Amino acid sequence: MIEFILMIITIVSAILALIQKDLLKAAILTGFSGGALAVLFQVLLAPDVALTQAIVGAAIVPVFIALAVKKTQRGDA
Amino acid sequence: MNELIPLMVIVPMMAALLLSAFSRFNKVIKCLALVVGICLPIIPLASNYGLHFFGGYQPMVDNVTNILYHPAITYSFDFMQQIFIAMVGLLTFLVIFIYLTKYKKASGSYLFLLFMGTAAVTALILTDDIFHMFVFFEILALAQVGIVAASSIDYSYEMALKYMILGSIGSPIMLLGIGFLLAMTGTVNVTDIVSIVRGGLLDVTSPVFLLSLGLIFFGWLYASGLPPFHTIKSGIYSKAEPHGAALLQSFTVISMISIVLIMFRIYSTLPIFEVLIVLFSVVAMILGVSMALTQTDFRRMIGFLAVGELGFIGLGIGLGTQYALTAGLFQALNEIVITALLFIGFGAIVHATNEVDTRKLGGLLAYHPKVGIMLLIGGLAMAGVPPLSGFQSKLMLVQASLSCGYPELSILTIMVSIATFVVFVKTFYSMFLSPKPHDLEVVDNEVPKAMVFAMAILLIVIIALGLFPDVVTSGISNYVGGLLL
Amino acid sequence: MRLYDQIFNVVKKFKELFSPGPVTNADVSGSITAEIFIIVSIVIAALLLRHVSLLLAALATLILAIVLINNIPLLPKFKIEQEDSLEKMLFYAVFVLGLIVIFLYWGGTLV
Amino acid sequence: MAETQLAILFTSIALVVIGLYAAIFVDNIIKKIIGISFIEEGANLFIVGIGYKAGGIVPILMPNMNTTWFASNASYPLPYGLVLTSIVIGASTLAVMLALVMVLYRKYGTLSTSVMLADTSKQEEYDE
Repeated sequence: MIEFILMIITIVSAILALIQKDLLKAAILTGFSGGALAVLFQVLLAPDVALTQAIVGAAIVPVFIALAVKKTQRGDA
Repeated sequence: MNELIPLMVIVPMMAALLLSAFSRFNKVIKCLALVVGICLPIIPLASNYGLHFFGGYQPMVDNVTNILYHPAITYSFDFMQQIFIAMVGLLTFLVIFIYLTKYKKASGSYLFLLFMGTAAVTALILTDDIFHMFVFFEILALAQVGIVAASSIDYSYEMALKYMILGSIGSPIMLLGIGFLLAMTGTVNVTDIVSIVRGGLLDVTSPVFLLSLGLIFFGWLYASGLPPFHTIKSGIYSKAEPHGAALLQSFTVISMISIVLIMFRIYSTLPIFEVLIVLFSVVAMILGVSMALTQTDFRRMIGFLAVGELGFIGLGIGLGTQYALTAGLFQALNEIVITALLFIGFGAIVHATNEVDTRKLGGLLAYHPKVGIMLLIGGLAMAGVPPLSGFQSKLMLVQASLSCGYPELSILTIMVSIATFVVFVKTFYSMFLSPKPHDLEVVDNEVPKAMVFAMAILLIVIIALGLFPDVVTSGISNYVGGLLL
Repeated sequence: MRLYDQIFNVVKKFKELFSPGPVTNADVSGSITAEIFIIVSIVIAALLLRHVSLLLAALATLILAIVLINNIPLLPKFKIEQEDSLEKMLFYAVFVLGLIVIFLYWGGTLV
Repeated sequence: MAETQLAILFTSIALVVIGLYAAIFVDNIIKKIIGISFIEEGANLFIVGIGYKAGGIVPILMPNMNTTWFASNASYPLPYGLVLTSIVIGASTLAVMLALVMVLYRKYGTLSTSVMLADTSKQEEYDE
């Protein structure tokens, strides 16, 4: 059951990230999507992939995007 | 077991890492780059043919089904790999030589990118493992982006970002295709996949197998710059420094043939595979050459011509007979050399005049006769004029398509050759022969000696391959015969 | 005479095709070559359909020839579609991906 | 449970389609890059889904396990090894793209793709 919830979280936060006007919120939602995917990998019996995805998808990628947003502009224009 | 086979990848990769680590010591990295550059073409020539299993995991025989399984990442080294790796090694050496003589202060990170690209294509052509291929394909894309972004030409960052964004669509799609194949066969070793497909353990008409072909094919289109990626591929050639562009096009050609040979081994039982390749090759030839005819920036023009020539390689592989495959691979070898010569030669003109528009140039033959004549011979070789190497491979392609029962393709091939000739004559006329415009100042009268030296070496290769094509074609023909079994 | 006028029109159209600056006769003749090359090569490529069906090849060749010659300044249209903007590149990449997938999924077993 | 594997397939295809949609229709370059990174995630999820075995165990061989029982119950570990590499490649590609965007923002002052990455072949001639 939990895997279906995680899949829905992944897809919904991916869609939400793309319709945000504020890019910082989009970065955070990307992290949500990556984190949900990491837990999903754990449920799918791949703990090593889950660890990597948790670090990369839920921490590094959102931080990179947030840094890029900070160096450029926050609004979607 | 031959220890030199993995060294072909490891040596440039280690050199790349060392160069970027010691980039503060200018003398050291210059010497190291030159020494490794000399080693690169020698290692494949000194090595024996054979297989190399990483980690020493020998193939295992399944006693029930009597099928051989390869648990290790396998490198297979044969005549075809030898000749292509040696050619890329030679080109890398020449490019590094030009780079080191052009700039007093060598940049460690730029040399890192050049060596990393060479290591990646060497691994691509050696590997027998479809995921290994994907990894090096990504590394190659990153190295190419770096080489483009490192140039000081206007708008190079934009072009690099465009290439990267298109690449980040193309490569996950290819990964998805590899995933489909893995889901059907349970292995990533190409030889194992081929034995499963040929052994009838797999329904080749199932939608999953067909979709895996489509998705890997799309990734291949991105790697080789056939349409719809021909605009970006010619764009990155025109935005890289000329010696970088000479290396970039060799990366493109080699990644194209190595991926298509893997696809050919897996999917050649499907007739639709050959239809797809011929279709995209024909479109590439038509669009590449017709776009080259309308360009005024000569770097962009050579870029489009290079894409158009890729269509010939695809045509040879799409026809699928032994003779046609040999012709296609021989054309690939010729194209690497000829296009490199053209990029370096036109780069010398850019260096001398700081001008890339053919309309603003003219009368350069009086200033740079050596470069002009070498460029003329290179252009004639690309168009397929008799004593040169381009003629031999194009003749083989025409004969191959005739003997396969496709005279239309022969006519098309000849027409594209003629149009290539027109492009080249037009450009050569307006750059070298037409009267010199008043406002053109020839800034630097000396063309760098290293560029002339590199062009001379490539010219020797072109003429030698044109006079004695059998040296290469008989070996490639044997290799192709092994593939078709 | 209409065809002649059309071809003359092509030459005028070509001026817009090139970036600002003088347009030499070498460029214009190159463009006319490209125009003819596109028409002839597409028609010859359409002949390849005869391996599928002879009637289809004849029809396709005729229709293509008529359509292409009637729309004669083809090159500006071709060139606008192949410019350097990322939007067009991405559109064509995704479009071709869709075409390949559809072609293989439904037509893969037919050929 | 075959439904889980089917759901994985649909999720990964949904991620790929979202990414392709973003590639064409989203104008902001950072959002476009975020969208494209979803394609990579979809491909990764699909490959992990191949190795998944419903009701199976994590493919780690503990000392007191029966190897035949392990072989018939563990999920297939080869795809997991591939996905590890692919995740790292995806992150590095994203980082390079964002770095290029930051450089280009300084030049154009906007994040709009239609301005930043438009056709440049004609502008060059004006500059010279």
